[in-house]
Amino acid sequence: MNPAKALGPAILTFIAYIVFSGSVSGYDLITGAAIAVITGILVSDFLVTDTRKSLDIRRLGWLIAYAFYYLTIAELKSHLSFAPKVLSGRIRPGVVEVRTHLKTEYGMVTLANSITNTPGTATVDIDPEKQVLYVHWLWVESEDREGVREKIAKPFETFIKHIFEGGEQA
Amino acid sequence: MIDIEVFIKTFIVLALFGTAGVGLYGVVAKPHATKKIISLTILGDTVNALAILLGYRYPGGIPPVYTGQPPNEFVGRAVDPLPQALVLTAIVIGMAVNLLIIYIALQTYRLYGTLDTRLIKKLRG
Amino acid sequence: MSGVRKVASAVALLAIVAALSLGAAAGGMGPFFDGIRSLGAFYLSTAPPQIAELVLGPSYRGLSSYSPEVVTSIVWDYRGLDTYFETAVFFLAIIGAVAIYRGIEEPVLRRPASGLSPIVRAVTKFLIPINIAVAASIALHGHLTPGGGFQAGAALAVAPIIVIVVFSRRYLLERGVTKLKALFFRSAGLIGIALVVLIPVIWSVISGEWAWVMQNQWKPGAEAFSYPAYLGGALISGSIWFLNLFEFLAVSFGFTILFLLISIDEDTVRSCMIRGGEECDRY
Amino acid sequence: MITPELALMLIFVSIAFVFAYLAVEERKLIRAVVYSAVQSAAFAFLFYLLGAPDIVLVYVPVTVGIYPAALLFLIRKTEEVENP
Repeated sequence: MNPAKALGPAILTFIAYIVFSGSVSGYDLITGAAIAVITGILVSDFLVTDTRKSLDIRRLGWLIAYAFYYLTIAELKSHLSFAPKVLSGRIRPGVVEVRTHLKTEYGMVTLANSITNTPGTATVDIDPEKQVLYVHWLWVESEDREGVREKIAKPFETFIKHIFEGGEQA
Repeated sequence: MIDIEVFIKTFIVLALFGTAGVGLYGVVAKPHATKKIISLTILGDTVNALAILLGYRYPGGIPPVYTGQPPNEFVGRAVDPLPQALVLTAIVIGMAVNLLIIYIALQTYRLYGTLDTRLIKKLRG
Repeated sequence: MSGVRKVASAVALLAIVAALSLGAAAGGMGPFFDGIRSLGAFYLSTAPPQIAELVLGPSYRGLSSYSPEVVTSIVWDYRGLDTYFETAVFFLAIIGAVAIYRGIEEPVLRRPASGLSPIVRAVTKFLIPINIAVAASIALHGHLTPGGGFQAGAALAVAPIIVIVVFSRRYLLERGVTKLKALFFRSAGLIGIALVVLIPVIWSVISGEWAWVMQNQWKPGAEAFSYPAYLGGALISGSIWFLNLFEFLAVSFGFTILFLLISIDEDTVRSCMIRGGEECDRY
Repeated sequence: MITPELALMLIFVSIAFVFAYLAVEERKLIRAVVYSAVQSAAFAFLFYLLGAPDIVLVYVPVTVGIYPAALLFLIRKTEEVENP
């Protein structure tokens, strides 16, 4: 049992416990810490794959930056470009194959969810071995591989690469 | 002239009795064991709802959890906690018993190859 | 019958109910909506320590369960023996289900793990610790806010179901959640409940003082024994805190056992039932 | 004088009644389970309106989570359609 490995899940559990309890008395902190330790040890084996990475504080910074970028710039841009198309009813739908450079499962899932959550695109399926996402696109702008990746995945990939995969090769 | 408030209250009570009746009808009249189990859960839920309704205070009932208001206001407004306490255990125990019934139905299917009670009756007269 | 016709007939039945209510609305409501009974009012005015000390004075401490959550007070203190034996019914129901599956156990390494898509899996991985945290919070705050051992146990019992559906049964077994361990924790919870209930009696036998089964705070005539109402300044409501915790264990692991068993592949069960194969005979 | 609580209770009780009837009459058992879960959800809202958050906390996981899961396991292992 590796105590450092359990730290990440334990912090997640502790935050969930305090938020759900809705109070921060000494009793909450003590019981929350106890529950967090137990849960962290129980779930660390299937939640954490790389201990060194799970304790890297820079990833948190990238995560916050990504959340800020995603919730403001990416969402706004996507809304602005798709609102007229939806309102006018002029769509050109299709399913495209997006090749990504991400390797980890968490990275690919985050990318898939990010793509789904912006208007106009929805991830239909993901193939972790081939590093391919199948995305339903409301307005297919380009057909070639690089163009598709440029339009759909590129803005998120840089951030996710830093969050989940160290970011060196990005 | 009929009071609309009394009408709605009566409707709520009678609709709950009606739901219990539907559940009872399913348990008695439907031949399939799975359907009987589904009906049984509906019947149990509805009887629990009626028990909770017995403790409700209208208007303005609040949950029986003391949160620091003046004692007179709390005792004067909180709903009756006793039916809730009884229903609370009834739900969990009922679920354990219903899961046992599900297991027995599964075993019945393994032994008889069907869950239709009419066919089971024919198989072992 | 088609779906539209079914909805139509349901609405027609509802209209009959409405017509009946229209007729009955001229009369009274019977016992419904008319407020609280005197026993309920007694529970409301004695269970919270703040009110009990104000209304009854400190000499009536035995009437209070020292918990602002009146429902949990009734479940574990005022009508504690009810709940104690209802837990026995719960125990017997699960034993019955386990007995049906006696001698049947799927060999762990039978087929590769299958499940839903990677997206669902990765999200589920994060939901499991949150589920545990929420359930534990419900259990450990059961004497303060709505909640308690039963609620928390039911909330946590959802976690193994989700894991079985999203990943597979084998995934759960490989992570160490086996029937034997679940049985152990459920038994630990039940023994804990029995101990908390019986400790006043054991103490009474040893010391020669009076005490009652399920005695939470001291009772008139049995003043010597009392579970602590406050621990380090935090209200823990005597035995209620312990009973909530142990019931949480018993209920959650009890249902974990049931779902571990019901998700066994049916072919395995049949082969075990017919041939009584050796690979099935693990217990 | 009708309060919003009373009106909401009326709505949820009606939903529960209709879906209970549908669940009992439906011949495809998986659909019956889903209808039963909808009826349970309506009851959960009713319990909340009746001032019983304790019951809601135990009722929602039990009847929307555990019952349907167990019944779906049962249906998948046995028969999916009720005999006529």
